[in-house]
Amino acid sequence: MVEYAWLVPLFPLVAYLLLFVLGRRAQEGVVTAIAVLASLAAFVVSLMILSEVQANGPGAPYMFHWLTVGSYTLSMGYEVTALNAMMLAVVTFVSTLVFLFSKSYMKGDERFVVFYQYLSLFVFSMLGLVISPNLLQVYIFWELVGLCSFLLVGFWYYKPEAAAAAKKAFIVTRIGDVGLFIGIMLLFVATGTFDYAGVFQAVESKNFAIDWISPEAFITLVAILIFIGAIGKSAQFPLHTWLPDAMEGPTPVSALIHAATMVAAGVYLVARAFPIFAASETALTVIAVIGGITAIFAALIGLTQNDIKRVVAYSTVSQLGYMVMALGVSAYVASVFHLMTHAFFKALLFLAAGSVIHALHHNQDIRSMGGLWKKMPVTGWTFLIGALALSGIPPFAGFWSKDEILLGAYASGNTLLFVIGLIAAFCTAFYIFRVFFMTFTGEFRGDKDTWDHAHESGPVMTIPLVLLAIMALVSGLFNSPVTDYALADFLQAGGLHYGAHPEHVSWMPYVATLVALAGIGLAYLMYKTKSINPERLANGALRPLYNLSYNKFYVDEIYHYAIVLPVVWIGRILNFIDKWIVDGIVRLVGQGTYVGALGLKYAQNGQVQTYGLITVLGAVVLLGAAMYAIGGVR
Amino acid sequence: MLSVEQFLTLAAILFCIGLYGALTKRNIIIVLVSIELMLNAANINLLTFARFGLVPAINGQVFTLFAMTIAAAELAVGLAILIALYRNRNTSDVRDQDLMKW
Amino acid sequence: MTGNLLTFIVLLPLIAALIIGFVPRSNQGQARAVALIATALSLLLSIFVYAGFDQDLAGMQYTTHYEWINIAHVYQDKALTIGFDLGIDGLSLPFLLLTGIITFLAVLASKNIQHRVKEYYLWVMLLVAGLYGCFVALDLFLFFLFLELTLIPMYFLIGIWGGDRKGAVATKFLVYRGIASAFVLVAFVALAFKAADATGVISMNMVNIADAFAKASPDLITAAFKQGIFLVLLLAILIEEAFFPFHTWLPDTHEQAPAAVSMLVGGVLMKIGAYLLFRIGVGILPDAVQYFATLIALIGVINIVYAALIAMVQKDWRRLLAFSAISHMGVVLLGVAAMNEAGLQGGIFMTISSGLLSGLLFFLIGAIQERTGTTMIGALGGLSKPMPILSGFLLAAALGSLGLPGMSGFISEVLAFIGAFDAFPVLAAVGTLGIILAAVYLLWAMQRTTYGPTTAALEGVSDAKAIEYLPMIVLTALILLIGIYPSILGDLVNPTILSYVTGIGG
Amino acid sequence: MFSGFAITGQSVAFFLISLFVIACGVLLLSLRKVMYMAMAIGGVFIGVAAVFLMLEAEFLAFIQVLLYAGAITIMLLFAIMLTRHDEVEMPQKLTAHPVWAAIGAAGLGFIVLWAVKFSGVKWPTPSAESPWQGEDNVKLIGESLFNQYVIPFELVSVVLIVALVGAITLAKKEEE
Repeated sequence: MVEYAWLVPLFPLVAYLLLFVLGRRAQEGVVTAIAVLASLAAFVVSLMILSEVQANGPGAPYMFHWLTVGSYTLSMGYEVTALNAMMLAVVTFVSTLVFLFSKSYMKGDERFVVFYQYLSLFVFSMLGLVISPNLLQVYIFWELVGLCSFLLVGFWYYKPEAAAAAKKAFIVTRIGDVGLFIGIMLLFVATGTFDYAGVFQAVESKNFAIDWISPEAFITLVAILIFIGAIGKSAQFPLHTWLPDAMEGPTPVSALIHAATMVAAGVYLVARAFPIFAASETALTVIAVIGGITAIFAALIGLTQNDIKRVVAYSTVSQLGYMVMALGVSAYVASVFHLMTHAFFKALLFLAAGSVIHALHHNQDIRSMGGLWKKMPVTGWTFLIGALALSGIPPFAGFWSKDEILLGAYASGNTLLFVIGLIAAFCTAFYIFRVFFMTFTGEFRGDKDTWDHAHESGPVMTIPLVLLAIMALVSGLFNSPVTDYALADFLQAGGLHYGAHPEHVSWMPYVATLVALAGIGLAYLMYKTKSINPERLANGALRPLYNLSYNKFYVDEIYHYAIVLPVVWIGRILNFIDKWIVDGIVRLVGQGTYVGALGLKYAQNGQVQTYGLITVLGAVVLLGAAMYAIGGVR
Repeated sequence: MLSVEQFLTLAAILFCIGLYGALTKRNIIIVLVSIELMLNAANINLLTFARFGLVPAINGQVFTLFAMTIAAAELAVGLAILIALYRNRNTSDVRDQDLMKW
Repeated sequence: MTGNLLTFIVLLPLIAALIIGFVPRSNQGQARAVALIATALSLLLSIFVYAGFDQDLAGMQYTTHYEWINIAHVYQDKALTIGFDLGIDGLSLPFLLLTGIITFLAVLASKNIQHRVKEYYLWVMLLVAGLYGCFVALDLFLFFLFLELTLIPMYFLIGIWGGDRKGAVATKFLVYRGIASAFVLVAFVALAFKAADATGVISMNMVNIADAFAKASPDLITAAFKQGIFLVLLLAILIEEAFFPFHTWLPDTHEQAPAAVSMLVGGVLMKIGAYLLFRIGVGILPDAVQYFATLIALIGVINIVYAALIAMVQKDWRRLLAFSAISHMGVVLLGVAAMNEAGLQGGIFMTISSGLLSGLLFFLIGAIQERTGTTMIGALGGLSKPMPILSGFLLAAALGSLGLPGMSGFISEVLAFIGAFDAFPVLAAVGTLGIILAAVYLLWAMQRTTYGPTTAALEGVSDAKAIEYLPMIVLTALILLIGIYPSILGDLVNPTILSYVTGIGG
Repeated sequence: MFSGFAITGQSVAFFLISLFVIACGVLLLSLRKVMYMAMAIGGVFIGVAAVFLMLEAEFLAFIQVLLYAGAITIMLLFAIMLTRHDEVEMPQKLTAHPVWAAIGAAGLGFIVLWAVKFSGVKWPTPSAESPWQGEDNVKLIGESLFNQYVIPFELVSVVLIVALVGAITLAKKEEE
């Protein structure tokens, strides 16, 4: 089955083309059927591939010739490794459910077909990225993923915020992409290939066709450049600002972006290209630090946000920080494990939030929610499962993977990172249960009309929720003592032995669970029993801290004033220079010619004899000069 | 014995006289006449080389014939223009004919 | 028969111009029909040439030779021979096809010209003949003639059918490109006379000159001489190609010219400079290009960043696209400066890609202008609602222009930057800023134009008409084709580039 | 200037003819009355015809007399009389213009004379006997004209016709 891996991305592509041909007048049912079936087929093939890889180990890449450049050949192809196989299954599983969910969520939208076109293209791009055997192909699909997120975030194009968010998402990630672009260009120049295998070999032998930098420094440089790409895509600090804004898109899109496709790409790339990073201690440190900063930073912002999707979005940023930090401390398996479990419970949280939003007619502010448990029990239960998984309460999925990461951080000897991880875990538990309590418990705070119309979503929406909830419950067991750490063995079967399973520290699970429970407890006290008044805290001594968190540490503002405005002003100044100096000189020459002509025209006095005289004098001078120069007639 | 230089010298002097006249005289008729003088000087040169040149040939004489024909045509048209001008502007002074100034 | 194909391609528009001259002024449809038929036939013949072209050969094919001017003892007892020499190789064939496609579509897009129609098509046909001629001429003298033939029609096309500042802009265009032509002529004559030192005959045939330059000993044709000629040529190319600081004619021209003429300028006319750079610069004077590589790369990077920054603050789509084109052509310089396989191939890819994209973008902007009466970004908004198809194509074109994978701009950038990173890592890294800025200005303009709420004035405007689908689909398809399967272009140019690069090394 | 000038009958004749031509030319420039100037030009033309004879161009000498001394001079007289025939060339004030003209003309003459005499050109040694060996001058010209130069000849006739018609059209009084 591995040799048919190209089928996996092909199904969504075919769905995209079919929907494109069908056009806008297609029936919603038909459209959903095509998209969901294609995704389902891809999922089935992925599962078959997964089982085969588990049985036989990863296969060699399949390559075909794409373009000849002088004496080089650029190839395209596909490849299945353990990591790929797992990603294929996760992506297709989540996207199938999201596709199904969207049928009801997007019902009646006049661009329903277009929405499914974009979704299919999105999934195709992500799957293509996953099975790419070389970095150029990765970059191609990487950009396509970015394009699809642009299209989907800006799907409601008539909303100015959506348009701005889409643009921001594309441009901010593109800044990261350029880092990646430079990185793979340098790698190609140095190694003559884009293929992972060739690149890894060259990195191992430190044999580069580049003389302006030492091999060690070169590896560090390239690793950091590739990581910059991941920073952009996976919304790491300092390029995280696009992800929360991307909430302007329809909620199923958010689920897809956050769980399976867009943001996972960054972590996936670092994991896939890990041998490059492993060769540079400096690069790993940078990654770990960035990951740690992101984890705590986003968690702190998440504490005070009032938009239900925004909180979940910041939790994604924070969780991605965890994964990146894990890679930075060489806890390769832990990171990939968390990527997988996170995909399930984050998709669950988003879809559940979407269900809530759908029921409340696209109101997303948790301050005007409350008591929805009674109206929407299925959504409530599944959201609770997702929240518990995110907080890391055993035996939910998040507990196992987060535990691994904390263990990795602890084992690396970097206590600061470990502490940051714990604090972030506390914040995570607090904010997600803050949302839970404010949404599902207490009294409804919105208007009565909305309350009356609020109702549990139909089965098209709840079935994906339930399935995801089950995965959020059990997926953690894949890499636990229960299954004897099956995932770790599976991932390392391909010969990747980074971050070999660290020694277990007996107190670690208890500490992690306690910290999470403390967070939940605080949220319970503040938002359920109201024994601690959050308003008082916010307006009291903690006021400056609250503002800092509420305004997202003013990062957007800083960027606006420190980067956007200066660049725009440079543009304006250059435009001014271009108009008045560069072109001004041109026009000055023109005007000068005109003014000179105005003066010189008086030489044209109309007297033929004057003209003749001047001609003769000129001829005499020229002839004389010529005679003098050549010394006579020869 | 006659030499090439003698004829060339004569032609040059004649040409310069014509040139001076064409540049200074105010009556258009005299200017035209001066131009004929220059043409005649050129003709002398042509004939000189036809007779005494490195390769004596009758071509020089044919060329002179053409030159004279064209000169006659030119003079005829020139005088016709002069008449028309005189009729319109009542002057035959070159310096009054400055319609083409700026 | 096949030997004369190129002659027919060039002659057809000229014949069409002659016929249009005899069409009665009252019958405007006939003039348009004649122009359409002529460009369509020329395009068909070009495709025929492509079909019969042997992609594995590096040399000239389809050569036509007629004696034209032969003068003995022109200079130091050497004879001057100028021939009516046409021919094509892997380098010029893509340009020929680009010319065929863009000219045909531009004529098709000229439907909205309602004023002095007969004259318009007459000038367009002369221009088309000149454009075709430039890419198939093997004789430098002939090339120069065709180059001049593009100049005069453009002057009138801008000057008569342009916008409110048409007179000044037409003059600006004429003066700028006239100066460039003068430099081109100086360089050509110097090349021909120097080559004559080696061969004994002053031949204007570029193949002979390239041969002579490749084989002559360094004492006969000194490095300093080559560098001198190349500087003159570079100056001409910088003007023709609208590079900073000689670029100011391009935004004005695009702003004032009618959309179809903008298609011709951005799509083909501007690319003659790039063709000169490849054909004469890299083909005949590779040592000099190598010598000035850093300078060229620097100019390239300055153009990439400078033009992109300026494009960011433009208020008019047409000016924005003009600066965007300048920024893209900077990448060509960067690729050429690298003087390796990837860089040169990237340069050619970028030139062709930029031609196709400019053609498409100016067509779309023209269509939008026809409906809304404006191209000012601020005056538009929410166009997705009244015209989803045009907006969709505009988005596709903008994405192609900012280098989205799967479209021609991406592979061009990749190749050019591979080459550039090999030769000038730092400059290339600075040049990648252009990739970010391209996304910024294009998406900003897209966001303001097609996204957001639709203003009342734009509510009722109509979407694409049937006749407009052809240019949009053809150009988009080609852009996608090159992006997805670049070998279709790469295999064409590869033999020629290999011959150039081996020429550098050996 | 004329070193080695052998006094023969021919050279004396040439000298006298040259003197006559130049004198008439100078008179042409110095006389005031237009009528006299016309007479002076007639003298120049006849002198030139004599020079032609010395150059063994009998036919052209004949044409010179016929065309220039005869037709053209008469035409000039007609033109003078059709315009203000009492017109007198104004006595020229010594302005810059004639001075510069004189400098220009003299400069040109000097350069040409220098080129003729001192620039080191090797003029062919004139042969005493005629290159045409007594062949009929008219016949030679005729043969050349109607064989080698027949197309220019026809073109010249067209030019003459055009000039004739043009002259008549120009000079004709415009009908009201």
